[in-house]
Amino acid sequence: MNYQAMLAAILLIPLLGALLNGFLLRSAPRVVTVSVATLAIFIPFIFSCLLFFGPVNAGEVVRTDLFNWISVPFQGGHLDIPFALTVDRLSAILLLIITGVGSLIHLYAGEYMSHEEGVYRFFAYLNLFVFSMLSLVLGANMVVTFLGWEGVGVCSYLLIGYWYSDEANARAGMKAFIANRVGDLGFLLAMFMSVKLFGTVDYSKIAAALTNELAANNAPMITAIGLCLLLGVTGKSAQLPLYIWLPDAMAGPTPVSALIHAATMVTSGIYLMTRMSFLLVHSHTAMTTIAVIGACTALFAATIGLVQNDIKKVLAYSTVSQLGFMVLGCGVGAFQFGVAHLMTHAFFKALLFLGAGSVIHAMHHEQDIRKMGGLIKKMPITGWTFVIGTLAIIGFPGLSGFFSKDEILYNAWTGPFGHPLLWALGAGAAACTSFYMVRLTYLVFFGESRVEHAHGHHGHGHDHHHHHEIHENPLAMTLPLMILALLSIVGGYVSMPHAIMHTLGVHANENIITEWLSPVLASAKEVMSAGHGEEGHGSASLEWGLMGASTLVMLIMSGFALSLYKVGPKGGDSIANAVGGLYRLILDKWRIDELYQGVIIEPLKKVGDAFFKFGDRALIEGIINEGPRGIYLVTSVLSDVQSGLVRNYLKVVFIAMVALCAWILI
Amino acid sequence: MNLSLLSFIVMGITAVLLSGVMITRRWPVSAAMVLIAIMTLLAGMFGLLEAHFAAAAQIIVYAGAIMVVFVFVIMLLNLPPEELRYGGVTVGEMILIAVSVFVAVGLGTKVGQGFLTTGLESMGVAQGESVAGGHHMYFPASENVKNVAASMFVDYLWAFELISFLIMAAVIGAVVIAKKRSAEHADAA
Amino acid sequence: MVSMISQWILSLLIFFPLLGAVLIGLVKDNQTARHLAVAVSVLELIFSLHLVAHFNADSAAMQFAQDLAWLPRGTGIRYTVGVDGISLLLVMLTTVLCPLVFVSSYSSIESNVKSFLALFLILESAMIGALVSLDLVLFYVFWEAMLIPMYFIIGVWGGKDRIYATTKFFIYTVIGSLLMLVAFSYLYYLHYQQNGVFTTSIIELYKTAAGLPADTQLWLFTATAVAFAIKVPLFPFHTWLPDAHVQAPTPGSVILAGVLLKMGTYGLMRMSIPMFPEGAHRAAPVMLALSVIGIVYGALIAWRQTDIKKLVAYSSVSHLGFVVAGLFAFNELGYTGALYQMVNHGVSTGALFLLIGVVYERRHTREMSEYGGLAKQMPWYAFFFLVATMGSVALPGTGGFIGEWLILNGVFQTYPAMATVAGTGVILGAIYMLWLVLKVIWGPLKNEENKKLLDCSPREAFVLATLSIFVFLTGFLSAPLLAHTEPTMKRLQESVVNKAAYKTELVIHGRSQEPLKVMMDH
Amino acid sequence: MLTLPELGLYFSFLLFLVGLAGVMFRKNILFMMLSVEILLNAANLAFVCASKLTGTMDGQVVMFFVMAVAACEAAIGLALIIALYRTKASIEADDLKALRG
Repeated sequence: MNYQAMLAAILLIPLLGALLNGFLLRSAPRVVTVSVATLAIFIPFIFSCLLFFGPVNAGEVVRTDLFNWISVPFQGGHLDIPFALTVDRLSAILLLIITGVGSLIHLYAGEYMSHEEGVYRFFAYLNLFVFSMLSLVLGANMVVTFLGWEGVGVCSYLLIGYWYSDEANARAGMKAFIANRVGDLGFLLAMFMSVKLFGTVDYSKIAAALTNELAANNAPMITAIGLCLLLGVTGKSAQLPLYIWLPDAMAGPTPVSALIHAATMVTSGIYLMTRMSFLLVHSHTAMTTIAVIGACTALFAATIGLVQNDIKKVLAYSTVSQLGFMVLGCGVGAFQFGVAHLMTHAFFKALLFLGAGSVIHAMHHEQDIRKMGGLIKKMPITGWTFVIGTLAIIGFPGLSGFFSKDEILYNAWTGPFGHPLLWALGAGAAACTSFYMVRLTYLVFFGESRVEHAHGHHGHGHDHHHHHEIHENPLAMTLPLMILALLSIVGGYVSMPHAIMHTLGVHANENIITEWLSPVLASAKEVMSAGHGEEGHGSASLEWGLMGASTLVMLIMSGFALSLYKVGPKGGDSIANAVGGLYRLILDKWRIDELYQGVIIEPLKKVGDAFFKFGDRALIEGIINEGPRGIYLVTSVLSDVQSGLVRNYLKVVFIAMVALCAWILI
Repeated sequence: MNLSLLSFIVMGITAVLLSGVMITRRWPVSAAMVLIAIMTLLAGMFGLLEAHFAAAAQIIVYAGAIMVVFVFVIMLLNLPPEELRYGGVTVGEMILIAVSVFVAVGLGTKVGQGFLTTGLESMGVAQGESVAGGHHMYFPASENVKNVAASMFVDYLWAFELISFLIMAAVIGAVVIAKKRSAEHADAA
Repeated sequence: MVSMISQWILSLLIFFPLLGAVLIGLVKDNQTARHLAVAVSVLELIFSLHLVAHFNADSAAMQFAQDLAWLPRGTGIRYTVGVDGISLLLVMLTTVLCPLVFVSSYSSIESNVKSFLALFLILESAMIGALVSLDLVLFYVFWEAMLIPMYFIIGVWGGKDRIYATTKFFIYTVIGSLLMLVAFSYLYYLHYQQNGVFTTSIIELYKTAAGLPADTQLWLFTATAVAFAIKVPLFPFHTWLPDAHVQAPTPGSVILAGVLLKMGTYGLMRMSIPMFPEGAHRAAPVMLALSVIGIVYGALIAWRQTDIKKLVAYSSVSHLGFVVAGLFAFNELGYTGALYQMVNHGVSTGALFLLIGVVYERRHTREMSEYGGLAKQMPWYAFFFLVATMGSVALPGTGGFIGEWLILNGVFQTYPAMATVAGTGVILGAIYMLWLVLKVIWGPLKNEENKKLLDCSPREAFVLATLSIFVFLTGFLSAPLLAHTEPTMKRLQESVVNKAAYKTELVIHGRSQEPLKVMMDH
Repeated sequence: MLTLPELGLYFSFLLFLVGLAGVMFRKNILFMMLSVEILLNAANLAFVCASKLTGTMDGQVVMFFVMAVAACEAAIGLALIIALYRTKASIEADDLKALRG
């Protein structure tokens, strides 16, 4: 089997799985559905590994054109958009994450959804999602990427609204789709601009066409493309101002949150920016905007995460915040560390979500952390893997988050588009992260158990056969947790900071991820180094200093959280009371949703109503109806002439005839 | 003034006068008889105009077929004789009549001055030329039927076929309209 | 043999449904009549496949042409028909939709079944006639002939306010047609003045019209464009559409949205733009502005509707705004996108109206609030609804995406700001369509009456599945489909850009030639 | 010099006037129809004269068509008269006012 066919198979097998589950296996037993779905992701995972360690590792770019998709004459030539797939070192990383983490989550979901009926729908959507995500990262041109881009949006819509009988879930799905659509418009406009500027949407062709001269002559256009791409990224990767959909998206089943809203779909923005890095770096404005948006999102979302009480909401805001880190990384020019963080985040956030799902599953869909506590005794595997995930995300030295996050923070200060202020925002976000993650973990797994009490009130007698005994979940759910925990520990070593490398005596110029992505980022590097004479104004001492600072901040904030919440969920109340108004504002998520509702949605609805009432009904219909009324007045006079007697009609004919003859005579 | 012109004028005047007679009859049957006479006269005029086919058709179809149907219906209905006027002639009607007589006389004078011929020439239509453009040929009178056929079955073939449909529809329609409704009768009974 | 068929195929396509209508008149039993109508329309579809099979995709000429004498020679009015890249797809759309509509009418039409079927077949015949005729008078005859069956379909089988709706529909369209007739007559006269002969051949008049002074062109363009804009309907001529759609029976709505509205955009593409390129250039900013306003305006109003059918009707206003915008982008991307979007809109909106019909037959209401949570009770219905919705919101992978992408891309190349505003229509489109889905498909199944609804019958499922397949087929097979239109689009672009006459010729069973001047001289 | 067709046209005008008077002033539908026949004959005469004037056959062909239409008109009209007489027992034109605006 050659690599081209393998590439096509990677994309098509999940689609096949979706079709099988969606149409043919609707009434198949649950185990068949789950196996088909999991295999449909696992087989591509094997192929991805083969590709990864085969041609991609050797530095080749595998490309296959499946069929000619769009072909239109354009400006004397032809605009050809084949349905082409390509895998290079960047997409290979994402391939592994999507199929690898995807397989684990499918396995997990099979168990998680065991109490549901008609799970074929769930797994069909899930496979379809993987298909879309794969076409997003494998697309050789922007349109194929866009197919995946919107495809993941629609799958996410369907999966968030999976339990559609509750209208709130369906609404959350709709919100996600529409926020994504706003971003998609940015992507669309970026495509149109690249057609205008380069006459193509193929990444490699754009890269070839984009010379420094062209970029210099069309600077506004390049900036516009960059900003439009950023709009797309804010939609899909839940950045300010479009992040609002992601917390609501937690309405979906938890494996969905793990796969879509942590590991894969939301990171596609980072993928896209890295893919287009060669273009973005030509615009200082665009890069700075990206960095600022990323840093602000990271801090902003982290503040909301501080006070949330829903286990999934905390993780959701944490995701938004972490995505902010990645965008910040890209914005300052450290695309490779954005990708590295993407990868480590995929591991530990998937782990955290799956752990949360495990808790929720065991607690029969209870999500309030105030009603948990002390669970580690009952669910040791879930508990300890969750702790590993927490340590990874807060950047505990040695775990994956430490390396990737610190590289981003370091570059935020020293990178080609970096600035100490950006570092400060990022460090603030990291501090908040430490606080809320430790709070979350402590309240859920340690301290007094608040479980029985809460459920005692709920049991109204009819619940008696339900055993509320909380116990560890089966292997199908814990195995993915363990694998992901392992990855969360070791995953970060690909982006080991220079300073540590030197200390450890590793003899390499660059860390693994920089080395690996260097072909993809070569042209961007070139532009950035040309723009900034001295390559990186950082030094080993600064690196050590920043690393030390963030570790210190992490330790302080974690300790602070532990000391506060030692006494249970009410531990934070004293501070909350002290800043009452601010606390409520943050608890209400800064009331951004209400702001959008009041400033955009409601006025638009009013405009729609006004158009209908005054535009259509009053104005246009008015003119249309009143005009004929005038005619009616005239005709009502004339209609008296219509006596209904044939004789009288004939008189008119006669008069006309005589008049005609008279006219001829004269 | 040659014989054909003389007879044409006589026939024309007779026809006009007879038509005046026709519209003033009280008995429908006599009116129909007068109309047959008018049609015969017209056929003669067609003949003088060298439209032999038209003349023949006028006699056969009009005077023969159509008028027979009229007479049948008149006899079927067996109407009583009718009062001629339904009321006084209004002032407007009198003015109309006066003006029309005036116009008719004026037109007659103009025709006498060769008005029509010059009018046609000024419109660019000369002898032997179709208004619609195309032919430039002379039609000998002796081949009138052939010429009519050539025109009718080549240029006007579609129209001819459509007309045949129209007649068929009319026949069926007439039957349907005039048929006694059996259902009505059943109800009545 | 093949060339013989090719010569007569268009006439066959035009008159075969008429024959079917006559046959329906002879049948006694309603059920037999329904079967017969389906058979006729399926045969028609099979005949039309000949067009696809033998269409020369490398040529922009009018293929399968036929040029016969009709009215007397001197008038210049002839029976000229032909198909090129523009009309081919639309003819296929018509022949594909009609059988589906007939199948769906088994349950939606209960009274006067035979008259309905006969009228519908006449309508099909007129639609195909209008799409293939290459003579102004012939076109006008078919154009008006489309109106009459639709008038009765809405007026007889429609809802409560059907008479109002159908009268409005009729008056709007007729006013437009009269303007068009005036413009055509003037053009006819101008041609006579310049060349000394009368002709109504569209191909000949392309040459005359393109040479007219700019002012004259602008006037003539405006007159014809208003006629077509009413049919489209372009803002602000759209108010007849919601009424007509709401009152029309399901098959009527389907064909109204699916094909009849496309006649307007087809007319712009066939007549207004290539005939008066200079005028079109002058009017382009206005037309674009109107279409962009229509996109946003229609979308916002659609969002606020509570009547499902009205919502979809206003969505048509929005979607057809895209089509018109694409036409006036004046590049191949725009034309191709517009043409493709006509087809896609026909498929996806047709499917939506069928879907509305399915629940309307069961519940006899179109109020959104009466529904909700249907996915629980009718899973297949929900599936088809989602597919149609996705087609309508132009999700990549559906044909709508290709169309809208090409249109917006085309408009962007010439008018970036307009394209950006039009692009918000994509967002608004998602809002109102998902709102509809949220209110009808998702949510709790609260209404007691909905708890005993039956899922799609096999017959309904067949129709909807066919359309769903088309939604995706057009999304992926666009290259081979668009290849048929490519030479025509290029030719159109040449004519518009150079403001020169649109050049095309008739291909009569295999050989290319000028329109026959003299055929039956003895 | 007067030619036959010109004179014929004049006669046709006069015939038409008289026929029109018949239709206008008679209230019996039967008489009206007979007068309409005169009108049609006047038109026929005009057509034949025009054919002679222009030297083409078009006029005569059209005259033939008019004749065919007249036949149709007579058939349908007389059928209507019979149906009317059956329902209203009258063929007075003034009894038929449904067209009144």
